[in-house]
Amino acid sequence: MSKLFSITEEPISIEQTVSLVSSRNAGAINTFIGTVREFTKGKRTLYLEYQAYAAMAEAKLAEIGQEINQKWPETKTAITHRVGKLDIEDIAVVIAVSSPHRGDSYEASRYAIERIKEIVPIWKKEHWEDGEEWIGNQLETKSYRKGTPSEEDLI
Amino acid sequence: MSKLFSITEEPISIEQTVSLVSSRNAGAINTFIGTVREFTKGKRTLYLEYQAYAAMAEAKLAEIGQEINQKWPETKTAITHRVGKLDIEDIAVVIAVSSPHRGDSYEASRYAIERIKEIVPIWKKEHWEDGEEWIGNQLETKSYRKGTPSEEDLI
Amino acid sequence: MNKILFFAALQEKAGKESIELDVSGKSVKQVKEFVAQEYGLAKINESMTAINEEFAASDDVIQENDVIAFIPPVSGG
Amino acid sequence: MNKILFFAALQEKAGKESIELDVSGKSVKQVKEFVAQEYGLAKINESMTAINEEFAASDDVIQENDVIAFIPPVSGG
Repeated sequence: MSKLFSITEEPISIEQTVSLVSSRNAGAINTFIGTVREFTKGKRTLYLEYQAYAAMAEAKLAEIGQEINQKWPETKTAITHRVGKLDIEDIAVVIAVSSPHRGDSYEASRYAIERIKEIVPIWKKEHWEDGEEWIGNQLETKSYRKGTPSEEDLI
Repeated sequence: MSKLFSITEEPISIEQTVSLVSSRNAGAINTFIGTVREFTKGKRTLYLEYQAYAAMAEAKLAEIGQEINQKWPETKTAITHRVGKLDIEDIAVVIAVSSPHRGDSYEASRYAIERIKEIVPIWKKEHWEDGEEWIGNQLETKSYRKGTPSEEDLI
Repeated sequence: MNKILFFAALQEKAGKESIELDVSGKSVKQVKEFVAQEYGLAKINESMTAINEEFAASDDVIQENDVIAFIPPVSGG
Repeated sequence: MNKILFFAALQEKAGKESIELDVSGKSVKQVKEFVAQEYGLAKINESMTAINEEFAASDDVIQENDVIAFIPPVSGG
């Protein structure tokens, strides 16, 4: 858990992910925590299963970190994504971005989650009372290699 | 620390603030953590001292929570602000906003920190090697009762 | 009787956290002027005023037992 | 020899996590077509392909020992 960009089978500690980016130069740390929601469009989820192509996923998370460093040079980013079976309210992903000023930390954090949903090889299988399904691209676009998420995605 | 909106003299636990807003209906929790930065405009800070009009500050934090509920009805917000002497890298404030979808959690979290800097009676005194000073309104405006932060503040 | 609270730079300048003073019937503006003169707190003009933990306008009138607080520009977060 | 990895729905459909196959000299497109037919994986057309953990274009050519992975639309986060 001391890697900046990691895929883990263990529960994620928010404090630990934050501590990876905390620094004397930071005045702001934005954290995004993705959790398992019970109802989606009225349908009840029992639990989720996440699978990753772990080595490539960690490389892609690190690539997102590099993209962020280019766009917001004074930021520092850490991302941990969990795989395996997750229950309702469990934490699937924690993104932490520190920066001297708060604006950058918000923007970079938002950028990170959008990019994860575009380029990081992680998949989610929803288990409902009456079935199960591997969920496809939730950005509802099949283009993976756009440089940035569209304006619409970010609003 | 079990209050949604609180002023405390103790170190703030991020996990605890997050747990106040976590729910089965949330899919996203955005957290903003304000930390003590060592250098501001090239000047080295040794430590900070925060003071609050605690009762009014908690009431104003709760008011911000109500404003957020009106603007983003499905969100839940918790804010903890620390007072007393804080060293470099210490956490001064933790804002946590949960929501079913991520966009709202980012927007509401950003709104919360801007509003804190406008209407919550908390003051910061900077201690440098060669002096000390109570810091004034960092939004650089003297209007406290604007309904919302200006567009410019939010970018 | 009324309690008047000082914070931050005002508190240091006044040398105390609060004073007791009967200012009922006076406007916020009048209280500010009186306190500014009495305690040498010129900066009080840059402060907001709260009555019973709620921001008040300068022509609001103080009632018996109201708690008044001068709120310098805030810098939390 | 090349290793070919399946994930998510493709893995379930194929009934295995990976196969070993010599596809060096073939393009990504050719490998997709072959695997789609051989394993009944029509959905492979909606997938991206990675060669050695990097996204590849359909006309990229597989080299000896390359690891190929089919990446269905991702849904992390």
